[in-house]
Amino acid sequence: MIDSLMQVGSSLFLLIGSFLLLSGGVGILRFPDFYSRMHAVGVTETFATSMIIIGLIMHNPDLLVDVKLLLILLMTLFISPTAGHALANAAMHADMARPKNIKSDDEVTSSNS
Amino acid sequence: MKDLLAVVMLLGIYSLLSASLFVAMDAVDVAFTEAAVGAGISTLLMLVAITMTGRSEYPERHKPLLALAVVIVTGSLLIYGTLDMPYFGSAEAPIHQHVAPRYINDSMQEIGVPNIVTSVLASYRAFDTFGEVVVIFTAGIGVLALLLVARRSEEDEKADLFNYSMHEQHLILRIVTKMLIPFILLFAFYVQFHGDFGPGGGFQAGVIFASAIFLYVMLFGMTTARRVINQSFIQMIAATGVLLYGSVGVVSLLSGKEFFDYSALSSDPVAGQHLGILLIELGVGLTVASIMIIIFFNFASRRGNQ
Amino acid sequence: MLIVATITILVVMIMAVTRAVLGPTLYDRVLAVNMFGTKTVLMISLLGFVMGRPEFLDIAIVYALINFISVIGVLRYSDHFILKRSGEQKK
Amino acid sequence: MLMGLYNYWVVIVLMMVGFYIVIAHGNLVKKIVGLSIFQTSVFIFYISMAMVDGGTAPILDEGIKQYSNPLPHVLILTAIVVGIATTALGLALIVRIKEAYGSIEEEEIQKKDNLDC
Amino acid sequence: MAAPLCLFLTRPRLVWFFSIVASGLAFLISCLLLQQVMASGTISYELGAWDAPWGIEYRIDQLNALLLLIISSISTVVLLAADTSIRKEIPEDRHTVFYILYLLSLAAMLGIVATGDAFNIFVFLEISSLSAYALIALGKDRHALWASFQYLIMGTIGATFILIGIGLMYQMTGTLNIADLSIRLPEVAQTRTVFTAFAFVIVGVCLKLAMFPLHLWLPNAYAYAPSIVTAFFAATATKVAVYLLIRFTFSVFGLSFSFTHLPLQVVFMVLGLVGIFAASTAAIYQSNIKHLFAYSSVAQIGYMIVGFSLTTALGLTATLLHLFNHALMKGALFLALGAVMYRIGTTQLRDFQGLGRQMPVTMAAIVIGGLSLIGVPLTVGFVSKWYLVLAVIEVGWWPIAVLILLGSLLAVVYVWRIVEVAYFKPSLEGADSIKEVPLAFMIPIWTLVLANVYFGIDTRLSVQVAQAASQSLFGVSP
Repeated sequence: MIDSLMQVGSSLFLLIGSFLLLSGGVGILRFPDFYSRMHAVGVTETFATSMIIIGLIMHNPDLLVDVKLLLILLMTLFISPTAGHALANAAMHADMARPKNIKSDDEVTSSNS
Repeated sequence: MKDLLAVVMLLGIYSLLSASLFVAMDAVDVAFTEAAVGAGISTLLMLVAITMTGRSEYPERHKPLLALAVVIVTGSLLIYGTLDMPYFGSAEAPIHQHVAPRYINDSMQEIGVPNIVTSVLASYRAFDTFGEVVVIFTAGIGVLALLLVARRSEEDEKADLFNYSMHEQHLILRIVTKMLIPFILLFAFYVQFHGDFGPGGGFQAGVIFASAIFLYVMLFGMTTARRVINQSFIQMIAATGVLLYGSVGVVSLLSGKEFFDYSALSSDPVAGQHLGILLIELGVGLTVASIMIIIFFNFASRRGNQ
Repeated sequence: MLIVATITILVVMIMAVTRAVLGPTLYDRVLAVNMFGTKTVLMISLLGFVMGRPEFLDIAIVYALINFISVIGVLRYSDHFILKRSGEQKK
Repeated sequence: MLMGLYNYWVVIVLMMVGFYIVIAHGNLVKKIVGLSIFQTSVFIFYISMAMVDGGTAPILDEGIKQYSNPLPHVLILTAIVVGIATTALGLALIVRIKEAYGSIEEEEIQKKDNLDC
Repeated sequence: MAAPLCLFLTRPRLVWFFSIVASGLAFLISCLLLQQVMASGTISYELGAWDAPWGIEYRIDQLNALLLLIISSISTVVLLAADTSIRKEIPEDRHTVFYILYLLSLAAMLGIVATGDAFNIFVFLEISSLSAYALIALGKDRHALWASFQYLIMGTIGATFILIGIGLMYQMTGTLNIADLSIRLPEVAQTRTVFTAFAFVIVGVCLKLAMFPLHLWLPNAYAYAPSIVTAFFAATATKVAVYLLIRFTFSVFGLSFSFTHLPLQVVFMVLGLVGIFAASTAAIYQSNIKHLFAYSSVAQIGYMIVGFSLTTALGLTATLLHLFNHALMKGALFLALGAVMYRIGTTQLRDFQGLGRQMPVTMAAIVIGGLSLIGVPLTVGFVSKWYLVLAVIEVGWWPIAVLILLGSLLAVVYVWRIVEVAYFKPSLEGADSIKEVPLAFMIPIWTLVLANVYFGIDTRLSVQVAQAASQSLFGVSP
């Protein structure tokens, strides 16, 4: 009973995770400028990862594997927001250094050379 | 694409992808290494190099037609060559028949280590691995020969100032990193000593260890890092690693066995193998970690001095 | 279900690569690379389960770490460009 | 037959892309990038040789009969190390070249080189 | 054997001494090995005590022993002069690094030659090339960097090609051991995969070998490297590549496969001859003497290829002899150039004016080396060319023998240019201060020069070994 419940739960979590991932993917592809893309990814990523990993934990009875999965979860929770913060911070500073919007790389290279 | 920075990032993706491919094709150890080396170390090195050389590129190519011709000839020769190859994944292919079965069937009795890759790497083909350690040692020395600069304290101070302003900006980063680094180091040790049972081993551990140091250098600056790790000390460690590896061989040589015959290390051959593999992995780990650090330090301080 | 999740991740990875190739700014690329990295972590964990040998999660951990380090690296060394350029502008 | 060999062909295409970059591009960093793509593709080639249908990773465990071939894995571990060593040395050379010539474009360097002689 | 050599730590002046001891030891060991192999046939040493196809073995027959002897002897002699020359050409803080790299490269070359495992060859090849890139880049001016980078690109492509070839062979046979490969390959020799493997290995080796159309990296790399490095590499590195070529075509793939399935014989013959002429002609037009001799190296490789392409025992003997002799000549020549470099700081031809009077002993060494390149009787060059011509005539290809002699005429032209400038032009102003080089240079140079003459007169030893080696190769693969 518990087993099948766990299976169903795991499937549910995985499904939610997949959906979130997909929406994040659509976000990064379709949103118009950098900050909104950042927003799409940042919001979905952490949540989707947690969902999928929880799903996997429910899927698996082995303790060592569970611990490792938890570790991964913990690290994602630490790392993703930090990386996101660093990225946004850097982008903002770059913005301030040049009053206009962020230039595209092609312009950067042409102004550089 | 004219922006080299973008090129390097895409290269990073390429190597992550190929590492996933390795996992899909059951080569976990290789995936481990490729992820740490290809996506981590080499991307970082390229980044540092690009900051020193500039990131733009001329779009023109010279002799594209000739190059294309050479490439097409080589490629079609290769495809021609594949026509007689055994099919992908077929178990009857000669490579699965001749040498490999011995490793798969007997290595448990002969060496007693579940990870076959480790036992082949460190015992059956120990000399190859020795060569590998020497390769990385050579590269380290070579980079040292090319990039060694005398330290100038004035420059260092300037760099300090620069770093200080960086720190102010990246408070959150610094704190998280500080929390992460001990964990990474611990994980490196886990990989080092768990290599007998799961994927991992000296090389991967060395790279992970080194990457923790890189992280520290990137966020806290060269000068701070130099206070923790001194270059000549690291060089000593690198040499010690190679020496450790070699001396394992020499010990077995002196006790009347062949070079790298670990059964000389203990009365019980299997226990000897175990000990030998442990020592050798340690040697590999030491060398790789310290050489990676040397390479990175030299690149980074060269950059600081420019 | 595992398979469905794996396929989704693959699709999202393709999207991320597209963004990384398209650009247009450096930060978009870093964002895409970062996202690609986390998706790889998930994919490796999932693949372990699909293939029935989930002991190999160490690799996923390494991926997560490496991913973080390389993002920091890109930012750290792209800062260099920006600072240099603003310095030139002041002159 | 086509289905049995497709993976090798994909790998060969990748290799040739890398090879083309090495020969055709004038930028030194890009040459190194091409070299590393070339080498990585060769690694994939080796690993795909080692693959056995229905096999799993070569870490012994009870109840598993079919393992993939461990030897190519070992070889590629070594080759990856060789690759990173070459990359590091090449980049170090590039940095020095940039300092000495002020450029990392093949043609410019060649031009300056000929001037000196 | 070679392995423990590269284990050493850091300390400037001591390192030099230590390097000589290590290299000398290797020399002694290889002498003993040669003797033993000549007496008792192939020696095999299994590393880690695993049987051959599973573990890695060192396998030494006459051919390897000869090569080991060449490499270790040249290295020892060259090292004697290293200390003096290095102090002039390389900054103080890089000395230790230099010796470490030098020893690594020596160990790697010995390793390539001694090992009996195809993948092991690749690993050692990479060690030797990596240290070579770094050593070349230590050269004085910025050309060295560029030359080294070009070498790096070409060398890595070559090594990767070899890797692909080894992979394909492994795919078809399931083994990496050379002896094992040669047993198992004939079964699958008809497949297209093996053909491709062969092509890739050969092209890869030829890139390393600097055979004619793929030689572009060599002249620059040799010309701008520190003199000691040039002397060492010119005398050994290409020899190792020739060894690989011989090893792969004769031992691994077998004679019948290598030369009956493919028009390889003709291809090599033509490339070798074109190489001789193109490179010799290029040498004539060089204004830098290091460049000149580097091109002449490419030409000499052409001779070796011609001998090799005859696929007769005599032809192979000639190639091996030339291998040995060319190592002696080029070692002596580049070392002498190093001495000139030490005194006048350049090797441009115009700066050689009147040098025959200022540095008579060194210039005499260069002249003898040059005569040897041409192939004048009583020098080693004569012996190997004699055998080469004999081999060609044995097959009955008269025109080629004539062409080889014509190639020697070109050598006369470029050697004469040096002699003319050095002896018959007035000295440059202010040249009086130029003195002879120190004894540390003199001894190694003249050791090599005397060896040149000695082996030119008393040919028993070298010919005997070369014959034994080539016969054993043909015996292995009938």
